Amino acid sequence: MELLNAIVALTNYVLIPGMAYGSQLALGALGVTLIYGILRFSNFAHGDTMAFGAMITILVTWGFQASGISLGVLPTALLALPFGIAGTALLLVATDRVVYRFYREQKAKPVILVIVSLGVMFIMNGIVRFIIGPDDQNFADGARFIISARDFKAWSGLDEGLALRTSQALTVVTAVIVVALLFWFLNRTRTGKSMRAYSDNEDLALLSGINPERVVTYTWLIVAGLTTVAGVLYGLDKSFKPFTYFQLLLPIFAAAIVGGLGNPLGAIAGGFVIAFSEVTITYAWKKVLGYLLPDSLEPSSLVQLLSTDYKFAVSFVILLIVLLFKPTGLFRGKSV
Amino acid sequence: MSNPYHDDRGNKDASITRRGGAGEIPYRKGGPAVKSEAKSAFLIGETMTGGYGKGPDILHDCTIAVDPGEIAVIVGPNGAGKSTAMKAVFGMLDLRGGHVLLDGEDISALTPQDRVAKGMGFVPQTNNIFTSMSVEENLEMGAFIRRDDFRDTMAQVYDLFPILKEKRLQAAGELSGGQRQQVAVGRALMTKPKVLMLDEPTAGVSPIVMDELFDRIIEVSRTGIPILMVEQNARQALEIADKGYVLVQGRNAHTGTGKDLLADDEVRRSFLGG
Amino acid sequence: MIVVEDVHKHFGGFHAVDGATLTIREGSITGLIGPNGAGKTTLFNVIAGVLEPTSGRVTMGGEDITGLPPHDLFHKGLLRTFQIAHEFSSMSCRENLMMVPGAQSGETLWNTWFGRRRIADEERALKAKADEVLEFLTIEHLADHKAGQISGGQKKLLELGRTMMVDARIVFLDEVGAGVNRTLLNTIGDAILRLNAERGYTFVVIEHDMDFIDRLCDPVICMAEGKVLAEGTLAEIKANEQVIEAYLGTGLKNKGLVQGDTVGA
Amino acid sequence: MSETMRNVMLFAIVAVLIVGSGFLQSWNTALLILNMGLISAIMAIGVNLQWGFAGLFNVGIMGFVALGGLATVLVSMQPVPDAWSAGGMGVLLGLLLGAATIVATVQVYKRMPRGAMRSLAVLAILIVGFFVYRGVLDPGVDAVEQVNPALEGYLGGLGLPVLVAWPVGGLLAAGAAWLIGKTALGLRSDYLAIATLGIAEIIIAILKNEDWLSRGVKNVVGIPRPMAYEIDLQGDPSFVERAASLGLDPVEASTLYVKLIYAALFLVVLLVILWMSQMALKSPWGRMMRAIRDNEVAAEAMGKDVTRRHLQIFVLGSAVCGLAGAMLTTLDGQLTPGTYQPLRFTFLVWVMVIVGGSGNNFGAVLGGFLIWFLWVQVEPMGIWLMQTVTSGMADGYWLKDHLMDSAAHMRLFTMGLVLLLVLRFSPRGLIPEK
Amino acid sequence: DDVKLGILFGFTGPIESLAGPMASGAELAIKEVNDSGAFMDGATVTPMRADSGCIDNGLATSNAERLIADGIAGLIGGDCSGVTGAVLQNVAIPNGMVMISPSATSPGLSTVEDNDLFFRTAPSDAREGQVMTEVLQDRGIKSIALTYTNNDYGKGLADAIKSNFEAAGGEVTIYAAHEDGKADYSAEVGALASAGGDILVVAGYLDQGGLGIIRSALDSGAFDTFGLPGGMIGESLPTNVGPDLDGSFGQIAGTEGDGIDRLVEMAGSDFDATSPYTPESYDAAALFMFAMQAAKSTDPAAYGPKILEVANAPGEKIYPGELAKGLQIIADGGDIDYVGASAVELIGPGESAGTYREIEVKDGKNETVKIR
Ligand SMILES: Nc1ncnc2c1ncn2[C@@H]1O[C@H](COP(=O)(O)OP(=O)(O)OP(=O)(O)O)[C@@H](O)[C@H]1O
Ligand SMILES: Nc1ncnc2c1ncn2[C@@H]1O[C@H](COP(=O)(O)OP(=O)(O)OP(=O)(O)O)[C@@H](O)[C@H]1O
Ligand SMILES: CC(C)C[C@H](N)C(=O)O
Ligand SMILES: [Mg+2]
Ligand SMILES: [Mg+2]
Repeated sequence: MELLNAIVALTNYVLIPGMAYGSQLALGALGVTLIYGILRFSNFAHGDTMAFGAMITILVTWGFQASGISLGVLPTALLALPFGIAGTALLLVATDRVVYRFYREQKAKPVILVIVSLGVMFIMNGIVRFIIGPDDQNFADGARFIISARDFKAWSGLDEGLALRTSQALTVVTAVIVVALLFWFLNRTRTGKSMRAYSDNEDLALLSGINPERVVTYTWLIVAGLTTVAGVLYGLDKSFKPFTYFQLLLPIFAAAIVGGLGNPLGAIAGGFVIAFSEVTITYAWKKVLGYLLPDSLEPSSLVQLLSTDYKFAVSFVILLIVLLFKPTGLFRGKSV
Repeated sequence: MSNPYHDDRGNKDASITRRGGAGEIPYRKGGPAVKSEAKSAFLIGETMTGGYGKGPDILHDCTIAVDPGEIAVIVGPNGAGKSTAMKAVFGMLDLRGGHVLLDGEDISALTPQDRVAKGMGFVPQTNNIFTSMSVEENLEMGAFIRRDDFRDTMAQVYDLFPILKEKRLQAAGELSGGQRQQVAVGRALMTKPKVLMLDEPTAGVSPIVMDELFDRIIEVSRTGIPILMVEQNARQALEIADKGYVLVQGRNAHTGTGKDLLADDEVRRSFLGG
Repeated sequence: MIVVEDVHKHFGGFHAVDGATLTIREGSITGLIGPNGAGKTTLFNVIAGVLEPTSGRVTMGGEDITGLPPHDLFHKGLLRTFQIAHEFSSMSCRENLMMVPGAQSGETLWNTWFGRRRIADEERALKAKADEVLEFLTIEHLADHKAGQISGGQKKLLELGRTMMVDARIVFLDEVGAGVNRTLLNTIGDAILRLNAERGYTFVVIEHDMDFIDRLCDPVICMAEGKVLAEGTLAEIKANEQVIEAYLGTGLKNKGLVQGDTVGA
Repeated sequence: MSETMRNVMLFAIVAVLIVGSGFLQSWNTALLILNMGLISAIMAIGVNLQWGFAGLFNVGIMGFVALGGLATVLVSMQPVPDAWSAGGMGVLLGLLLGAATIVATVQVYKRMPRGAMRSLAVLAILIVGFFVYRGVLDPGVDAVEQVNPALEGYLGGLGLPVLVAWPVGGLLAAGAAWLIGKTALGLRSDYLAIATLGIAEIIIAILKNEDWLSRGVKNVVGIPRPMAYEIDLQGDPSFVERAASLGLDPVEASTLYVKLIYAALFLVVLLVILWMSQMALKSPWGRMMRAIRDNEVAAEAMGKDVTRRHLQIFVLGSAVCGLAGAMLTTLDGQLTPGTYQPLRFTFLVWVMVIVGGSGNNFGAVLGGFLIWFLWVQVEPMGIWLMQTVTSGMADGYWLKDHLMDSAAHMRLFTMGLVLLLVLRFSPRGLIPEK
Repeated sequence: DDVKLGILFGFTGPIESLAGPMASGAELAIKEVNDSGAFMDGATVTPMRADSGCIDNGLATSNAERLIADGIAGLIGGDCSGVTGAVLQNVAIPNGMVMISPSATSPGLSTVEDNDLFFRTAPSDAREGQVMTEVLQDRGIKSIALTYTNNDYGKGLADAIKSNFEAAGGEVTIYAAHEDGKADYSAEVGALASAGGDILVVAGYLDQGGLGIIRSALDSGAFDTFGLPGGMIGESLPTNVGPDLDGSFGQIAGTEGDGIDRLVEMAGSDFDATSPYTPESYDAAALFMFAMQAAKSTDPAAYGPKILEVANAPGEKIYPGELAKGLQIIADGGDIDYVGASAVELIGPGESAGTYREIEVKDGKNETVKIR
């Protein structure tokens, strides 16, 4: 019983949140990694693109909700997702045409593109706040829980609850599907391979008859899909607030880099490394130990390695340690 | 330049931007191909004048032509503009004078991609493979514009370069210099091009491979594909050449059959190393 | 001078260098040949400190230099060129050369502020030297061109030029000839011979051009599959069945090379 | 137009912009922009040293700037005797023990042969060291933080003149950079970015949470100034008189006076640093750095100790940022760790360098001034824009309200637009590297 | 003629969602005065917004300089304690400008050397610590887990709560900071849950980390009831969290009844008048105008000393919507005691004395259950 309680507590406070957060980061990192791999720069506008995608989806979701359309237990937002993706795709492709293409044609140094993306970030930042405002928006509906803590306690008779939110399960499942799809696409399809070829050697791709503009467009389309899905899932799970999406940028980059920039598998792994290091290192073991140890030994302090103040710092230290032993990231950060 | 040996080259911006592979082919707006009445060779760059970007002219009234069944070889000192002439023919730089004709069409306005679609194949001097992709994928990419079944072509390429079959699944970037060269030529052959352009295909390959490469090049040309190539192994190249061009400072200095040039004392002395 | 003892270099499961053992005599010009992928460049990289050997030992004049970083080896007089040119692309050709000599007083920050006179003198000497080398390589007109914008062959020349800026003890040349005009290659050959004779440089030359090897090198070492296959004079090597099969091919006979048609006579 | 002419023109334009805001808005505004511009220019030079000259991508600028800020507190605030007597020694001892642990670890790591024994020993030292360190430090910290927490609760500084803090800020940043460089540069410099990003966050986390050091998020206010306070000047009859003789009222005269003195101080620092980096750049040292940036492998083969040089320039650039950070905190008159945000202190500086022209010191300086000017002035432009757009709409119309409410967000928007425009028409920066 | 009032809030940055209603609150007061025509013989007041970034000292001081250059007669702001201190030190004091902050609540600002130029319509957090302890004790709570937003506001408040509660014999099981605007709070909630406690007190912002923590804690079943200090009180919280929040309680500066209700009514649907510090903003603006009226001058040196006079007794009590009446009384030589929307009562160094409403969430609404 005590052991069960300990396991449940750990699952509830470490495992499940870590999985969900990890998947969210992974989805974001995938997009970052893809742009890095194929278009050769780190896209600082990524967080705000996620916000944009989520925003469009939210607006459509509200429309559906107002007209009474819903998905039952699943969030209506899923129904609105294709619209969000389409809107984001439109925005990204337009941005590319208006902004990035020029620099590609000029053969500008990639770092210029990075800074350009910073400019785009500022602009998208403005647009999103302009349309939906800086406030928190709630758009989740459907069943919030698959298992709620209270029900679990009643059902199992344990002291500890176990909660699994619909959004958490959705996030993990989606992440798995998306990654599998992306892999299949890049390694097995003609278009996917042409994207890798372009990523490897632009000139030679051109000389092989691959149309660079098409590759670029495809990339943005995929990125639109990835960012919107990531943005919406994150919004469903936590809440939508433009500023948070900007803040997400940092852990997302950390995830992409620790996994090995440019490598999709790495993005996934990186997401989990970052998420779990944040959750575990600062976890206070008092409760778990309290269940496991006999009463006499029960800890009086929190048994916490470091206070949560340093949560962020800790995840970076972990990151540095990983890089110490695997300097190119967990998976060789080379190309898509 | 992504090459396994040089992985660490310039740490620059490697963590926010990816280096390597970034193109040098300048962007240009394409135009249509126009029928041309001019009666001339199958592929000809006629009186080409031009240079890089806004820089000075590198080529001056340079003419290069090749016909089906022919091998045309360009030789000349380093920096003469041989590679530049090839790039000009392939539309990788803006001509300030002259034009390029292919099969009775003026293709001067076409972009490089369009020229690939018209059946031109090109192996650049450097950066001529996809380093992160497997050898097989490199060949597949060579056949990118082909919609038909290209397995037999691939088998032919493997026949020609058996080592490639062996390393089929290895990343091309992990091959040695000579092996990479073989991949590059193989990739170009995969297009089944109407005309093949090679920039120093034998640089750095071992004698045995070089012989085979030359043999294969002759074979390819016998199938009726015109071949235009730049060579520094000029004597071997001129031996198999139907036509030879000696370029000096972007101008045609000598033109003739391969044999003629080999026999020409001045050419031998100044360009072929005696 | 350089002794390589049972060096292995593995990439994953692949044995690029697989137990190479060889000795390079002081004052010699040693040719290193072998089929593509034999492991020549990899061995170079191991000796020059770019790659850490999986196992084995490299000594130079009796001193163990295994695993020393390239910049230390440079100061011990070991220089190398790269098979694929490694120019400093945004610097002019002259600067490419001028940066080479070590221990320039202008490389100390303090002097850049408080020792300007001395730097100026040094720079003048360096510039003269660099121009001399450029002229020697027949690329003096490129002195102020950015090295990134010169032709492929010219870059190779520049690579060679860098080794001429300092007094080296041993120079490793990785395919200087590939892509270099044959007439110029002869000049380079002359230079190598002269440096060898006058300044006592030891050279190790990787090259696929048998004419070139023939003219310069003695002894010649042939590698294949990561091991040393044969060693001796070029004539001996050419007669070696294994070498012919793995590397030279029979085609050579047709091209007249085996009959000893050498260049530059 | 010759290049020099063009560059002079560019600087002239920036000067006109700043002077223009002096005429149109107020001279106080203009001088404030100038002062912040000077500081920004110094930061930009620091980053330019690292990126433009050595290709080191440092995204931890914020951390070094913050360390500079910390230096001002540690140097110029008055010590808090109560806190010292309460727990100062404990804290000091704890820190020493911590440092000793690290030194011991490194020594053991270096001395002992590779193997399980070494790992064990290192681990043991670290664990024991950590607990001893916490054991000694924590009570000291608690004691210190109990001392008048609303106002003090920290150890205070040395009570030295604040100008001393500027070089100290540089040194502090240099020290941190050295530590980072030692670990990150030696490894694989590609990942320097993430290392710096992380360490900057760690530095901020320390500043925010170690209250005994600089009051954490409770901020240190009232950092002394290198010159008189406006209020004192306003109360000084001779000053008032002189102001009057210039036709200025005392309030305005005093504020201008203070800012002018700052401007002069900052300008001197900027010029010295600019001169030093220009000299270095144009010497063989600069040539070597460019060679390293272009191609590390080749530079290494040509005998240049790339790792050492990277470390050198990384430390230098960071020190410059630290110096700028100390100047900034001095100008602010307070240390507020919460204000250190990557957007403002890392990305904005990067924008300055890139827009100005990386690899060119003058470019960096220009970028510093220009981008700061825009950062400050774009908001009124945004509001003005919105007013113009909505002028036709009726009061209270939802769109008008919505637009006016969004005006502040126009700052970021316009900033982005300006950035894109500059980059569009001069992708290598306004004053590109030659 | 025209009198300008500067409004310096963080329209961008971490409290950008609070700044909008706050500014609207201040502007509502100004509009009310302008509509009345009773201000200083028919003068009009123009609000001028500027961004403080909440945490960007450089920006805030520049913008404050700019406002002063534009000729403002008083500065409503800043919002966050950090920038408020910076602006006060670097701009207001040197220029002799009066600042009334509606929201900077850091205890440190009470003792700052301000030349009598700084006032605030919000109480210092030191006071809230006492009030919260009373509330907790009255509800029989013995132990709390305490988390705060990691800035001077959160830390100061949490310090106050902790020391008061512990002095009163309560136990604080964990005292942990959280950063606002972060992507995920699982780690924090994990630690808080592990430490346990009767309730979780969240000294944060209701649309920032505070919300994230509460969501996460409820979802995982870590805590059911929450203690909500002022930064967490606002209609958006129950709306966003849902019925699970019922039963949680807290307190916010303000009084019951009239003041705030009237403001809510006046604001209508234009903005949310119950948004944190919005009433205080309205009051800050009103105080400026009353003081100017009383001094018959817009010179800070002249009207500054009047602020305490109009804010406190004796005099006729003035509520939101009655600004015209107040102005008239002053013009007629009478005295007012401005109560406003947040029960303004300035004490000591010119800050709100701090009457608090004890709030409990019932049926998804914040209900005032008591005044303290
Ligand atoms: N980084 C690497 N990873 C994996 N394999 C490698 C790597 N570098 C080299 N190899 C392999 O090692 C073998 C030897 O390569 P090396 O470049 O040394 O050959 P080489 O003798 O110099 O050939 P060439 O004459 O063609 O230049 C090749 O088969 C190559 O595929
Ligand atoms: N990207 C470039 N930008 C500007 N100038 C260039 C560029 N590439 C080459 N050049 C210049 O053009 C001239 C001709 O170069 P090209 O590469 O055509 O020579 P090449 O005949 O192919 O020589 P090699 O045999 O050495 O390869 C050279 O003088 C070189 O400086
Ligand atoms: C706007 C408010 C939430 C600010 C907070 N009271 C502070 O002092 O920082
Ligand atoms: Mg060439
Ligand atoms: Mg090789």
